[in-house]
Amino acid sequence: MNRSSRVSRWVLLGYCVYLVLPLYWLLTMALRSNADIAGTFELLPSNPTFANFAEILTNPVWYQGFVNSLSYVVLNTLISVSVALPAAYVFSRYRFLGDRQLFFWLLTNRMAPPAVFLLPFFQLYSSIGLFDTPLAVALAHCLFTVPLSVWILEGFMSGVPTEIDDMARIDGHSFWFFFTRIFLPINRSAIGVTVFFCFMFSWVELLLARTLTGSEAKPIVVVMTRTVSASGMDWGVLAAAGVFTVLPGILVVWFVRQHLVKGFALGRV
Amino acid sequence: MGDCALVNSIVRGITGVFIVVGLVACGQTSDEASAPSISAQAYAANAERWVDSEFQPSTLTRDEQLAELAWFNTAAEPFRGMSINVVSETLTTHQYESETLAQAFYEITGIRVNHDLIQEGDVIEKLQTQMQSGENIFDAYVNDSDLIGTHSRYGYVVALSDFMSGEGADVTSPTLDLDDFIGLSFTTGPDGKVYQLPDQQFANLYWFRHDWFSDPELKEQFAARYGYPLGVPVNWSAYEDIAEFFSVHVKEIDGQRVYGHMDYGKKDPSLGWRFTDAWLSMAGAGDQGIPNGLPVDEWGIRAEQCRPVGSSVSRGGATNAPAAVYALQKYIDWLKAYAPEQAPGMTFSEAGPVPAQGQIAQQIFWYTTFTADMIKPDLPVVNADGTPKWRMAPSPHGPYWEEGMKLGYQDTGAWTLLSSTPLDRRKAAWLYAQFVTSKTVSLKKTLVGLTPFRDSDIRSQAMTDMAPKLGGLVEFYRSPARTAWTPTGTNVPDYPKLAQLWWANVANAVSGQVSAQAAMDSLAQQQDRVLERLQQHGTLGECGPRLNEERDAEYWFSQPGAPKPALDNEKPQGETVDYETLLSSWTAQDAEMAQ
Amino acid sequence: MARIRLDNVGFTYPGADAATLAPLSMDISHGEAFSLLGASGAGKTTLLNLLSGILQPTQGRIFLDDVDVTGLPGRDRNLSQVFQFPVLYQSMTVRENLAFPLTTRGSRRNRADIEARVNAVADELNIGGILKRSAKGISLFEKQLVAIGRALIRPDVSMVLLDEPLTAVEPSVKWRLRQTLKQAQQDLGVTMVYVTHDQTEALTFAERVAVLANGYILQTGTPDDVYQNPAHEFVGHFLGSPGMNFLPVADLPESLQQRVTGMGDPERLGFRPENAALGLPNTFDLPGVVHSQRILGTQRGEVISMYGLQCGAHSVFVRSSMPLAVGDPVTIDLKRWIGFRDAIRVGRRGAE
Amino acid sequence: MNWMAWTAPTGLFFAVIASALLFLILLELKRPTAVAKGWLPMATTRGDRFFVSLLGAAFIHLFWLSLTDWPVLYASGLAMLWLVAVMAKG
Amino acid sequence: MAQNRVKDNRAWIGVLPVLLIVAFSGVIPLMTVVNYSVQDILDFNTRFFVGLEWYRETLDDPRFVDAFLRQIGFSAAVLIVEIPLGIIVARGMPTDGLRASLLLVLLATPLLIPWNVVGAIWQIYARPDIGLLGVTLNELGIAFNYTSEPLHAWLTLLAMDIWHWTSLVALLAFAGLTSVPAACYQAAELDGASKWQVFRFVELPRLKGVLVIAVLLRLMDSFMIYTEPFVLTGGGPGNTTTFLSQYLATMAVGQFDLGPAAAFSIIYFLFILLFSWLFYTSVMRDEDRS
Amino acid sequence: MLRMDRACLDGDEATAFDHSFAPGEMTVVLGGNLSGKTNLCRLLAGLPTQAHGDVSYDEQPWSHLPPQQRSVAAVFQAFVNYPNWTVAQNIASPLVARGLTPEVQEQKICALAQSLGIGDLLERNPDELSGGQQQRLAIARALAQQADVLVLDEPLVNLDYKLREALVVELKTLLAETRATVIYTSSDPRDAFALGDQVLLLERNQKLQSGTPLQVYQNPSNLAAAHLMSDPGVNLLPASEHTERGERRAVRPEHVRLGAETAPQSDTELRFDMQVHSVERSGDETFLHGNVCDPQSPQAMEHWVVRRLGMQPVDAGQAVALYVRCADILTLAVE
Repeated sequence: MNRSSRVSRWVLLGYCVYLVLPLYWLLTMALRSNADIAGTFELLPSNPTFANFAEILTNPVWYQGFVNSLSYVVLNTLISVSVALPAAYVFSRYRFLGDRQLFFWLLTNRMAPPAVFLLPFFQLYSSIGLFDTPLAVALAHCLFTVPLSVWILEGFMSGVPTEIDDMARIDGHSFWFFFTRIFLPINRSAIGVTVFFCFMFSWVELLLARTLTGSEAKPIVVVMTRTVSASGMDWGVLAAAGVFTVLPGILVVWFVRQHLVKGFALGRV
Repeated sequence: MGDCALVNSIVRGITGVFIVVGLVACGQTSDEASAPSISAQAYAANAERWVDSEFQPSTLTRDEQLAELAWFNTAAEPFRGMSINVVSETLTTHQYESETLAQAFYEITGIRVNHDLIQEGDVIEKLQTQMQSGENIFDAYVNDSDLIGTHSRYGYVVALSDFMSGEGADVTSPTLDLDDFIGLSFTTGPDGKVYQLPDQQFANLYWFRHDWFSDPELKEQFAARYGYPLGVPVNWSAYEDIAEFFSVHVKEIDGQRVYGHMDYGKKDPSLGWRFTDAWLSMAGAGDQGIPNGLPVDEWGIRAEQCRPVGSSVSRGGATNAPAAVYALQKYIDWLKAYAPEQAPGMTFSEAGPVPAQGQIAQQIFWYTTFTADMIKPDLPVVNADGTPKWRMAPSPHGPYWEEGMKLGYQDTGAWTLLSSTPLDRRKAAWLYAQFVTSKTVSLKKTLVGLTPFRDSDIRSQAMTDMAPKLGGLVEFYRSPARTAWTPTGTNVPDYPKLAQLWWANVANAVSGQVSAQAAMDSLAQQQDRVLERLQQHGTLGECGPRLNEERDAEYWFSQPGAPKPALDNEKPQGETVDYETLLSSWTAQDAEMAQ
Repeated sequence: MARIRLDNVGFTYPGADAATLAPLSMDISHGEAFSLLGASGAGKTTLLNLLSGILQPTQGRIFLDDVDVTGLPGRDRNLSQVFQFPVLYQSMTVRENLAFPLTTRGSRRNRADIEARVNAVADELNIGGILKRSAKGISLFEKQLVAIGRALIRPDVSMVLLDEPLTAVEPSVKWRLRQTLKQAQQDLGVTMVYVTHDQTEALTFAERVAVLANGYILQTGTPDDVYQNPAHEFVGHFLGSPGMNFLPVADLPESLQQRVTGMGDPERLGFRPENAALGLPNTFDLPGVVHSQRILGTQRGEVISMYGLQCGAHSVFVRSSMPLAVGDPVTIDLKRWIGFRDAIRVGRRGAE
Repeated sequence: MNWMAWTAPTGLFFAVIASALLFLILLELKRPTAVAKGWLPMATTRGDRFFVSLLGAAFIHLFWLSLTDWPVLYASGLAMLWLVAVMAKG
Repeated sequence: MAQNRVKDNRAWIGVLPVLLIVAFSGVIPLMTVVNYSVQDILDFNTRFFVGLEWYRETLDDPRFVDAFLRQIGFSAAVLIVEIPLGIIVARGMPTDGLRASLLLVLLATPLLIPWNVVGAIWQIYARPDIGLLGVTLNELGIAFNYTSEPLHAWLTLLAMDIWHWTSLVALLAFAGLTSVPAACYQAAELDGASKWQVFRFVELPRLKGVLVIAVLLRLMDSFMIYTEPFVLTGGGPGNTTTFLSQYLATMAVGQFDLGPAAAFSIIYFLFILLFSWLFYTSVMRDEDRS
Repeated sequence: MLRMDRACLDGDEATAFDHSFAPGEMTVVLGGNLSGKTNLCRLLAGLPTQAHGDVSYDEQPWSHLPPQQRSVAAVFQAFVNYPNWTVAQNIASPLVARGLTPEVQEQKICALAQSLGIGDLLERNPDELSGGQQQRLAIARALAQQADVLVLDEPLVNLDYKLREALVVELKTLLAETRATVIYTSSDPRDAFALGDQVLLLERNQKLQSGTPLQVYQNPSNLAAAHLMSDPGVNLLPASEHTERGERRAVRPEHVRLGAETAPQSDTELRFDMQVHSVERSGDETFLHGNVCDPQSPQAMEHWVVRRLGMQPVDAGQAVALYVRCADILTLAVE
């Protein structure tokens, strides 16, 4: 395929450089002391220090933040994918009362400006006793991840011929067997893509996560805010934490990359 | 059948998830598991161990300390095994509490405390959320006493005076010694009740490079140019001259660019603090009367009895009075003319450490929270022997300022208990609050965090020993002058709603989009609108706002006190005072007081 | 319009052991309708891609009108292509689709010329009525017609490549499209190379047919020639429905063997189902037993069938109007046959 | 549910919307809608028209509030007219 | 949605979990916000009905109108830059191999950084005294200072948003491009189409579906942008980068002035809904016609 | 016996018809595009479709049974296999559903795979197979079910013609071994002859005719039926040759003789003149396409196709004389 013209390859190269430079800056910041960061301009850190990383690795609060974040991200991903799968399936296979309206309505939920919804969210989850639990954050993030998951999965599933469903029925398989053993494995790339998107959203979101947690379930993004204090800004630790927060994401992408490429190739996303 | 290949990936995924969930679970339970039950004897032993290993020095004797801890142990008995959550902003002092004192408290009383540290804004947000919703989020908060006007009016906060003699009498330490807390007046409402328990305290002061100020060559140059000696500026004219002197005329010292002024101006909530803390009162916008000026306070809000009646000049307030406009204008002018190019883009947190880099000659509005970070060895502002090259001194005042007015900001982070917190948790939290402020630990805590809050600690030998390294901190706290440094007062009926108005309006003026006058007019108007809404609903009781009728500005200008009419000359002759003279006058006053 | 000459052109995928296309030479003349016939995987798409410039040959040269175009990309070879599934510009109308190749390449013709050409081609293909429609809103059949129209639109196109263009079309209209295509080829006189796996399409469309198998061209010739005189057993088998029957000479009756030996000493005899006659059992002809019957239709009131016959270990098909039932013994009289040795034709016999 | 801060007018508002939805669902089950083209620029179903009329009504109110100082009730009347126009002929 | 779907209302069972979960986390808060918007709320026991007063106040507030116009300007700029750039980047992407995987990871990285860190990175990165970008620009002779120059602040914000989000568009466009059959490119090449024509007539029509979603997502998200500009510029200098969300957040979580904030966000929500719906229907209408 | 009562393939009562499929035989359902073939298959299999009607098997009503509970197997036009399962697993699918032991499964898989020529591909995935192999796999899976009814919906239409030819022969043999009632849909009349014990003609969701292929071929009930059973379609005699209202006379392409072959027999034959505009030769056959004029009104032309054996020496542009035996002329109702 000759779609990548020379121009776009140069643009891609330029864009990659554009992407990498701030990331590089993040990394150098993580390797320098605060006085160094705020005081001088250096292309390469002249006095590299691992103190910032050490601070994060030794302080249990950071570790706990990671664990908390991971737990609600995983929960959110599980919930999103598991409720989106049947919904996407019926959207792709059936026409039913209000289906189109429902589909658009689902998407509109992404439009809610979070700031004002924070207090209702807080009230809602405290009234059912979920405040300060990973589940609360996971459920709240569902508002954003579920519609997207449904949309992505629906795109893929529409591409899977309905004859497969028919065939399975004729072969005598129960719906459950068909769905879990035949249909889902066919769509595993789609699930990979969906997982990526759920992970991406839930991992980086700050406002809801902050509002719905106290001290028990405090996520990493909220722990980060402690770097801003009345005695200055702890750039180095913030950057080191930033570096650490990127890592799980990169791991996820690396592991689902085959699915991503394949999934992107097949589906709507 | 071997359809494993495909199902495998899913199975593997799910297993992965369980591992993660398992890890999470372990992470959480391991905390519980590592908490062995502690017997009564063990508590006593623990107390001894902590006293010997950690809580030294102290203003108490070892026996007194142990007795105090024994009381905590007994009082905590009903709450043993409980786990409570408290929160405060990120500050060295609180870090010490969170990492060391909370552990000690647990080992001594059996109450587990999760002392959370978050950004200050987030503390307020959580506090607000709890107040608004009535849902318990944290069992106790450490927040600034600026909210005293809000706390005393809205009724969400437990009045400690009532609590200590009522519900909480059994958990109130007999050795608390309330009068020893230097910030107690800040946390006392207009009704005379104490609402919060001070936990750490800091002020904003004038900061300067003592080494440069005592450099004969520079002194000579300055005197030649301005006609008076280089020293600690007493008024803004002198500050302005010195700023100009360093930024424009000296420019370089030892080959390095230097500046005569440092400040910050990024549009950020912290820009509001810059103003609501003391700036207007330093310029002289309010009235005389410590702590905050009555009837008009440092925000320009006028109160009659305890009722706020307006902030616009037309209602008798001073938020947009000439003095306030002057204050804002000076802030902007200096920021642009004398501060480093980056300063207007910085927040409080970013700007704070800048003087430590050694390019700043003086800073009018410097928070003592940065002390700890400015005495680290190897800094350009620290001598080889570990003494600082800088000193702190009282801030200069503006032309509208009169004797007896607030001269700067001093605030105390104080323990706040909310009435929506269940009583037993509240009691346990109260125990913790008393523990971290108890005389047993307070001196040690003060030495770690340099935010003294007990008079007994300030006057201790340990502090005297420490004084040379702290650039005047100890001297300041020991001087009677410190009473001129106060937090936001009780005239402000709803701190959160009103404080947010400041930074947005100030930022508009900083960017040059509107004039200083227009910005303050708009601010005053918005403040009055908030007051008006509070008045409409009439829920704040006796001390709720009741706006004055609007009148011609001249009427108010002709009344005594604030708002004051514009001065013809806003730049009087500069005045300075020699630092050493200042110090000795403090010491003398202190000695006088002591007698 | 051009003459296409392939000079010893071959192609091997990088890293592959065997050549996808064995070196071959080929000559297609001006305005000729040429067909490449072969099963899937025979190499015909590779050959097509070599012609269209998507692939470059690993050896040999390609000439268009004696100009060496071997290294040139497709856009510079002045050719057009019709794909298996209709490829249209979805966002354009039918008219815009047709006019598109005339507006590219900077060779801006004036609008009246374009209009005239579009109308002419549309008339030729009978799609004048849908010119204003969106390319998305027409039937598959019409889409393929438009795709063909776009391939024919440039008057100066050197050749048109057709890659199984009838695949997507419903069987009942296939012949109509084929007709239209052939008509257009004759009227416009363009060189067309038609790639297909369907012998009917290849034979009915082309003036000459090249049969490909496993990367080799087995035979090139007129439809009549390749059908009647296959040069290779595969050609005989692949063409015709059912294909040629083959019997080892050794298994034939004595009398037949003797007749055969003079003709290049073949190993196997091939004959087509219509080139044999069935008769009652006798001693001269090849004996067989009916094992299947498939009715083909009637002729003059008689039912014509394709009979499957068992001749010893081999099965052959013969067309006949003789009424027979499964299990009936018959003899087969070969009217016309071809002898093969090592699968290559060595001789033939029968009515010309 | 105190935290949801219900008021009688908003309660009524949501009740009306909920019953309208319920009514539409029942109607849909009884007499399925067909895609039809009215004066709106696109073909719509009954559900689409309901959405358009609600969104339109909201914007009628917004513009009324921002452009005039007259009572909102007039805007509500206008919105009703719009609703009828869209539902019937949209 | 696929065309050959079977009509069966029992399919509702399948969407029920999604419906419940979204209704639970979406509808209940939305209703609450509507309730807030007609009241002055001091706390949950001290509320006063004020009718549509907050709506009127918000709509009459020049700060709202200004922020709204700025917001539209920013969202438009974001779309104008990111959509084409994303497409070009996607066109340059290799389709397989290690290089593709690495590129994918690199592209995804900015999407995986917490938003406050994104702001913090750029805050330092663009500083004219200690940041790579700022220093470089100043070395090039451009007096760059994003904290005092409104235009610079704007451009920095835009550059940050492009850095943060173009990958999303690129990934979506990449997905769309991989679905273009090779034959379409081949046909266009043989027709002599220029690179631009190939893009315009072959790729773009097939990218439409994913681009609709890319535009919708970017529109919605850029309309809601809060954390990053808050950290980077705080909305300054002055009000030049104060967008709706910042303004809203100040009201809602700073002042806890829930009534006006709720009215504000309902208006805001209605506008996004309107834009999205207009866009969605106008594009999907074309789809239906075919 | 498999029966359909009041079957409406498009959901419209007006088109309802009854049909009984001959037990144990193969019925080829012949119809063009959109004639309702696929709906018929889905109705029989119990799959969601707009078609409705009562289906019963051996007097046992099937209508309310889901596909899982009907003894029916199916092969579709598209190669439908489970892409995530290997060939062996695919074939095993119906056996797994029936809960057979692995050993039994193994045995059956091997047997079926061998007989369909995919025995050495068992460990491959379907996407590694060629089209023909994929469809063989689909057929193997259908056969594995050993159902009473086997529905084949245009199973060979997407295959190369030589493969198709081979599979038709194989299918015939394979299906002869089962005792299943087989329904095979197609649009090609040659399939009817090659495979069908019975044929059922469908047009626009309606039943046109049924019977053995030869019966239907020889006695088409109307014009549409004749068209369906002829490839290419029948040639209509010019309008002046009409017999009655609502009826047309027609002749099959293979029943038209060229003048050159033998002399005309004017008493039993009719003569037509055709302007040939194209000639197609497929080796054993020649197709002449052209227009036949109505001698009464020269404007009214009919397009004819003549199908003759062998290579005919006719060129495009030529005018030829055609002869049709009166006995070969079909008189057909137009409706």
